[in-house]
Amino acid sequence: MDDRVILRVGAKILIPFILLYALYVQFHGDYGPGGGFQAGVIFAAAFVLYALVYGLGNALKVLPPRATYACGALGVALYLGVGFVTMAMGGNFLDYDVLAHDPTHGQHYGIIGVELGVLVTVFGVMVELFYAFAGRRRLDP
Amino acid sequence: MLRAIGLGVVLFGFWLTLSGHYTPLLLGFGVGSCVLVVYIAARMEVVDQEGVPLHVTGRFFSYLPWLMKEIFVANVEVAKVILDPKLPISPRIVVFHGSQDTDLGRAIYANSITLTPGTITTGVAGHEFEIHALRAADLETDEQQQMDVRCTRVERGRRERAS
Amino acid sequence: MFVAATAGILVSMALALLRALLGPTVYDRVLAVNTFGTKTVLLIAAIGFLTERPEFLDLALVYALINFIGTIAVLKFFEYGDLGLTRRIQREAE
Amino acid sequence: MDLAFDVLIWGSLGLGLFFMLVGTIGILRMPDVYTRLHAAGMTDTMGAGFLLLGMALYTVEEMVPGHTSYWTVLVRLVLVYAFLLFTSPIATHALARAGLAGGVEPWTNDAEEGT
Repeated sequence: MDDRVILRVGAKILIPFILLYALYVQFHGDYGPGGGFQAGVIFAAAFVLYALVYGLGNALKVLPPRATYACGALGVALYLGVGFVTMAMGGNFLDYDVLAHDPTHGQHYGIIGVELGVLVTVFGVMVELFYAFAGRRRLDP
Repeated sequence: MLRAIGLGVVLFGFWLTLSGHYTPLLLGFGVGSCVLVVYIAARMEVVDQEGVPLHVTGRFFSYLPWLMKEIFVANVEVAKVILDPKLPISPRIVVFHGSQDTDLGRAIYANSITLTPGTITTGVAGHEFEIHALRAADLETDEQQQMDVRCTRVERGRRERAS
Repeated sequence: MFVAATAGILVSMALALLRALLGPTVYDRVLAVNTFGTKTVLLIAAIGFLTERPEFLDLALVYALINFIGTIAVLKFFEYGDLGLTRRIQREAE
Repeated sequence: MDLAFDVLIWGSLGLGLFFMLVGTIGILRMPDVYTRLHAAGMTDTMGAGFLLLGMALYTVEEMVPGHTSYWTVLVRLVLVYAFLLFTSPIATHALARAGLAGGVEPWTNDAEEGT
């Protein structure tokens, strides 16, 4: 008999909303407190909750360590990519103004791209750190 | 599949209430975010009867006012106990019988018990609810019976019988 | 009026910290830290209103979330000595 | 109108602080973890509830109706309370269960009462 009913049902209902809240924080960085770093942490927190309630095994099935490594690298690539695109378009590194005809829009798109990179990297590294800690056992059981 | 769409719609509603900025760009991000979250939720296998309990939502919200009233009454009771210089408590652990048939119903009942100060669910096994009570006298009231009946009603509606 | 609210919350936070210091078991401390967290959430909200910046409520929500997950994580560690394992679910899978 | 609103706001905030402080006193006075959990629950339910209700009333009084931030603030207050109501019993239950699993015996005064 599984007596973790309360935790399991609670986590099930909560997790999608936490994930969406993270993405809300991500995309509303312009208007309130928020941005890539915080969003990445909240997004990772949803996975941590999942791993705590359903066990590390299930979490590893949903998001294998290879995927977290990939996330860590992909985010940095995205960040650099935005930088190189601006250079290719004739500006300086991360000079967003050249991304669109109107510098304000250019700034906007550039920042969205860079913040997305931050989100992906922070998320990947956070989950990776959790996996590393969760795999360890306490010495005095 | 229907549940996944339902979850998506609920999440998009959540996004709209949070956002407050209705430009095409942000609405587009909202749709994208909802699709991503539903995909991850599906991978986590949390999109099911328990994870997306759309069938009980309406009944749950009609149960909520009664629960809030109970919570308030119980709070006043416990406040009196705490402020009493003699601290008149007689804590003990008892076992209740809950008539809920699904884990979702059990979770609602167990959380309702915990939310009303004076009783805490310490364990659930089938129809047995292990409860730590602050004062044994509080347990023999109609409210506890009523809470069980009302939670079961939330779980399966007034007329539906458990099959 | 939010000055009064903030002051009241701070007083009860201090009292909660006292319980965290007194213990005696680890569960008492976790309990104290958990209520301390709830009060922090309310403090953030009250300070948001005090400074006329209600965007602070977003932070309050995030803090409530982290507080909850943190409590669950600490309890899990003390129950199983491990963050990754769920004994019963694991046993079911086998 | 304004005065009535102010009284309501003060009343809500005051009630919230009252329940919160009583809950905290309970945490200090109660004899063991399980009984303290009952007191801690008061902070999460009514203490937070009335404080946030007071803030919501303040928002209704102060903000210009129709202005967007008016709604977003109210929505967030409701969300914070919903989140607290949702997670508080789960955390309390987890704490009680971990305590029992960890071998902390519940305190009783049955012996004193002679039952």
